[in-house]
Amino acid sequence: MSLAPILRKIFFVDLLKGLSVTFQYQDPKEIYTEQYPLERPAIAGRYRGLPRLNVNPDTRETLCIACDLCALACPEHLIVVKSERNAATKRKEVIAWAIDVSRCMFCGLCEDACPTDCLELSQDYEFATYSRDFILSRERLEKGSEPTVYKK
Amino acid sequence: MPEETKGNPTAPQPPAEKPAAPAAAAAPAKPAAPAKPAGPVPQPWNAPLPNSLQSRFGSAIKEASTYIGQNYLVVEREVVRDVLHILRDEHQFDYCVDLTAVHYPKKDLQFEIVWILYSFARNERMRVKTQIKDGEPAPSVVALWPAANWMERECYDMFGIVFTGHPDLRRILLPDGWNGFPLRKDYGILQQDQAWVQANLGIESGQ
Amino acid sequence: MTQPASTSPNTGDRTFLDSTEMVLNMGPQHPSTHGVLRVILKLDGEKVLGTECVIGYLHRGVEKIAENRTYAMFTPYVDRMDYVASVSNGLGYCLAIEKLLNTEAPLRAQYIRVIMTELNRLASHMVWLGTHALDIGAMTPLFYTFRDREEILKIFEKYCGARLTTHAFRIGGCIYEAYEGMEQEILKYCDFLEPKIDEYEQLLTTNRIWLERTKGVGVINGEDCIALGVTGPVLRASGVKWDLRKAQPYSSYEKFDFEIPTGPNGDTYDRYMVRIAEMRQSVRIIRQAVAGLPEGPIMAKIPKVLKPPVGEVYVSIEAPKGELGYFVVSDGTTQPYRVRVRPPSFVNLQALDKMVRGQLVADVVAVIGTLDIVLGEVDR
Amino acid sequence: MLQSFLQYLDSNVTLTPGAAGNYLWATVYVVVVIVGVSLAVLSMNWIERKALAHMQVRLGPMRVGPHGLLQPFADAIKLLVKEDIMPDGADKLVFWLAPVVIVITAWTTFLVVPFGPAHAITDMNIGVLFMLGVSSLSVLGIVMAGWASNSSYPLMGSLRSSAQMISYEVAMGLAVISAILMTGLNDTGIYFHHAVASAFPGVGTLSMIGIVQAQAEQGTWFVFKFFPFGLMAFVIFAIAMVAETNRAPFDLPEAESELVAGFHTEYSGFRWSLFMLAEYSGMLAVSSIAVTLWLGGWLRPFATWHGPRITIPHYWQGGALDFASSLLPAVVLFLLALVCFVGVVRMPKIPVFRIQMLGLAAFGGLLGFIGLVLLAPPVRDRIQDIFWFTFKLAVFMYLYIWYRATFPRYRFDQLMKVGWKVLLPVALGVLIVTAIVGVLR
Repeated sequence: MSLAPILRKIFFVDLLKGLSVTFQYQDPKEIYTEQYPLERPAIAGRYRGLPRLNVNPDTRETLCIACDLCALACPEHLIVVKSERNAATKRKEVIAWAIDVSRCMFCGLCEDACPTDCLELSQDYEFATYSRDFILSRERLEKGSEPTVYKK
Repeated sequence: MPEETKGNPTAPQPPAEKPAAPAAAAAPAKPAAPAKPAGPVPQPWNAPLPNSLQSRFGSAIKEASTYIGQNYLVVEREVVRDVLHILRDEHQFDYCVDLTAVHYPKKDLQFEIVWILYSFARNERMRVKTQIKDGEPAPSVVALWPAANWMERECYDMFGIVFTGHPDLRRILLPDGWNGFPLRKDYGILQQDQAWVQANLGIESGQ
Repeated sequence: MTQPASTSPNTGDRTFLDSTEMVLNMGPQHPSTHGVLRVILKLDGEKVLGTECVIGYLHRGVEKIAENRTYAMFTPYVDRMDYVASVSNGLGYCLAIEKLLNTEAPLRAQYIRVIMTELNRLASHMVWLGTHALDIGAMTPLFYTFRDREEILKIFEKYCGARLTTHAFRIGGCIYEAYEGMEQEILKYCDFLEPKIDEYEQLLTTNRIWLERTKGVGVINGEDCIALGVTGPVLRASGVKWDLRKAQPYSSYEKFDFEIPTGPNGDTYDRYMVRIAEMRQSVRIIRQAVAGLPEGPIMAKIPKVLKPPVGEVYVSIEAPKGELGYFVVSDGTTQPYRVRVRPPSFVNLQALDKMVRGQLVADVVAVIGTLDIVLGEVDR
Repeated sequence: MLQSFLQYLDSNVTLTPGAAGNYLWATVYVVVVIVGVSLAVLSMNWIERKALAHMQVRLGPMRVGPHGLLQPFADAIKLLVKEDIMPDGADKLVFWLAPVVIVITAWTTFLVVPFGPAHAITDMNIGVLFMLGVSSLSVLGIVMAGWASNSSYPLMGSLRSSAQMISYEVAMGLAVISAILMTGLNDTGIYFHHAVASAFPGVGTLSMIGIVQAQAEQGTWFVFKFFPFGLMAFVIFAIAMVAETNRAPFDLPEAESELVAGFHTEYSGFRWSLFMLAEYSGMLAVSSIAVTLWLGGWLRPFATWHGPRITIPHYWQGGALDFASSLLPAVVLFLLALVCFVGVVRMPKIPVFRIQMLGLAAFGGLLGFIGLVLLAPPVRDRIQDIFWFTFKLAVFMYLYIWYRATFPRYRFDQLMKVGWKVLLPVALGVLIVTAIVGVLR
């Protein structure tokens, strides 16, 4: 009974067990790496990426009702909403909407707070830029995400 | 601030009206309902443990209550170390879960120090609180629970409360030369940053 | 504070070579201090005579931030303390505020919370195993565990939209309903994971080098653990069968059948075995929770603007690293008056000195790994 | 020169061991060996990263060249142009000298490595001693590096290293002695080319070439001789040599999780690359000792099946097996070329990859061309021994990578324990038993 462990030790059974694991993993099928710009990960539908302001697809009018709830919900106070009462329709209309994404932590609280379907955190995760203008305006956010296209 | 609402420092022996919840485990499993504006109020904690302490220390035990199934004692500063000692040795509260403080700048006794204790044998959790003035020292419990060492250091670091008897009371999270005690209510969240920015970068504010 | 001998200015030609003792400044930039921990070691040759931890390099003032945010706004911040187990942090905070509001999440939300938290426990233990093995010199388990953790992160991403700092739960329940096919995916993952855990064990458990490096290293007994406030797997490996999920169940943990693994000796090997066993138990809990996932609402009826009544509560949960507690004081306004976090890593790290005194430099690394600290949580 | 070169290619029988006796050939050999070792280190760099990556379910270098083939060159260029940092408190001279010492020692050992009966720079009659002695000098370089850096981590790394290398050298030396005993123990070992040895039949040899020839004469590799004692000595050597070269699981001097980078923590750029070069050269050197002493050096497996005359493999006389094995080098290269071409075909058809695809195809073509050259009968005849020697070395290199991927690292006291309490007694025992068995035979 006590011989077996000694024999196992002499014949390096414990080490060989480990060696066999690493050896078997050399099969190229096991490779888990994604070659990022060429292979892209599948982004989940609920992914919280760069914010986007949705527009009515038919009329291209913004869905934002300038309620300011997103600005109130933001823990970092990154969102600024400027609104103006339209004299004709007597409705509040958004005139400027900006977010400082450099400090955004993508918690999704603004998205939760939005009473319409306007503000949404999109699937865009590639927003590294060469400039520091991280304060995104309404125009940029309404255009939505622009997936980076690598040429050549 | 339950003490403010109660505001009865003498704390007479509360009559046993309602059997207290045995432990924190007995959380009220009520159906979800919107919290009433008044909210639950602390009930007197009537159990052998506080009763024995109260009979022993008398009015030094200012309060023994239960709030949402969680028990706590409010104790005078002078006896708190003895109370903690007795809790550890006679009532098996062998695990000092946490030690922290709360700052109430408007009160006379500005700081409320909270020891959260747990007993493995009784599977019970309780809090011991004491209130001290600004600048008053608090007794250190490192000799009772070595776990309190860093917690007291952190408490000193954040509130400036001095624990007498602590072996090595230094700042722990902040650098040694830090100005002020950040978790005091009169310490603005931006002031350190602004002072630094004004001195080093020559701009008004870093925000 | 002890200064590294080589940096003290006025010692002239006296260097550390002149004495038998030497001061080694390990960190804050060191491969195996798991972040920015700085440990000042006093050495005699390679033997450790004493340690001093210098922490705070990652201090962000989370508790101060909490006083300046509303209850709901503070939820994403707790994810950033123990960023390896952000779901657990979120769960603890949400439970604390729910307690303060004297309400409870619906049953379905509780089950979803259990599933997510246990998945997160698996992920956290995987990060621990990989980095711990890497500290001891075995490079490969890191890649296997990170590969398997990736699947968990994908489930997180599908469930709540983020991988690491998840912000998965909200006060009063969950805001995200289980996505389509989540149950099957999680069950499939459980089936996938169990052989993988065997594989990690095949690489390490019987390996003679691993045994030598971990057995009898960093021994701490149960009494010392309790005195030092050490909780979690470290406490259990010292033979104290205590798990908050059993001792004071929260979030329906009392409905699940699982065991608390313990170890006899309280050394690094036992802690390794306890965590491996805990991974298996987590899989077991996940299976039960997915099988018994009830229908119903996922959000309790709580007001839009949270104004808990005046009072204070302490609620703690069993995070992967130990007891994670939140002490919340409410003054009846929308912002917490005081939030105190009882971080398991911070308290556990205190035991480092006791565990490494008299051992070798290499053991310091092993013990830091086995304590499973996350500096984001130590420093907050 | 041309004439002597042709003569060299032409001759089958006139070759004597250590043919590089004259200065011209010695110089050519030195250049060839240094270039060869450097190339081997470069390719080892790539192979290690790739093999390690694949064991760890990663890809490894993929971007510089097809499948990262040019990565070692990119790294070399990067290291050459990197800023050369010398710590302020360092002992400048020693700091400068340490990598030089370590590289010189690592390369000097290749003086006596016999890649074939005629393919050695020189045939010293104390070849093994020379190799062991010179390779153990590298500890000097490490200690110098650690001391000169004037920093805690390098100091500890170098102290660890010196203790480790010295204690493992004992076990290593004992294992080597038991192999050397075997060269003299068998009466059949008559070494016609050694004047001294031929005068005293049954006397062993320390010459690297002589040891391989002894194995040829005795018709067995020493690893199988006196089974299991030859094997045990080999295993002891194989363990000790990993410790000797500071590789995992004995990589304490540079244990990155404890000592950051050990003795070369303060080095950067070109100096650091010299340490790496020396480490890999050292691995090759000690592996070649192991190959020479136990695995029959340049001899191919089952060479003894066709009679005793195998000192110079001769494909005409050996029959089908010999002929087939003489084709092996070319076949291996063809296979590698095939792998390249398969890679070319399987590469995603994206314009980004066009250059990489062409590069890989060209590399495959190059390999195929070398294979074709190796098919030519004179080359085929010459290259065989080198091929087998290199092949065995490659196995060892793979083992190094494999260990590194699998094992945790020993602690310092445990390392010493393994060295002194396990390896040394076993090596002593094996030595004694080998001597007894050898005399009794």
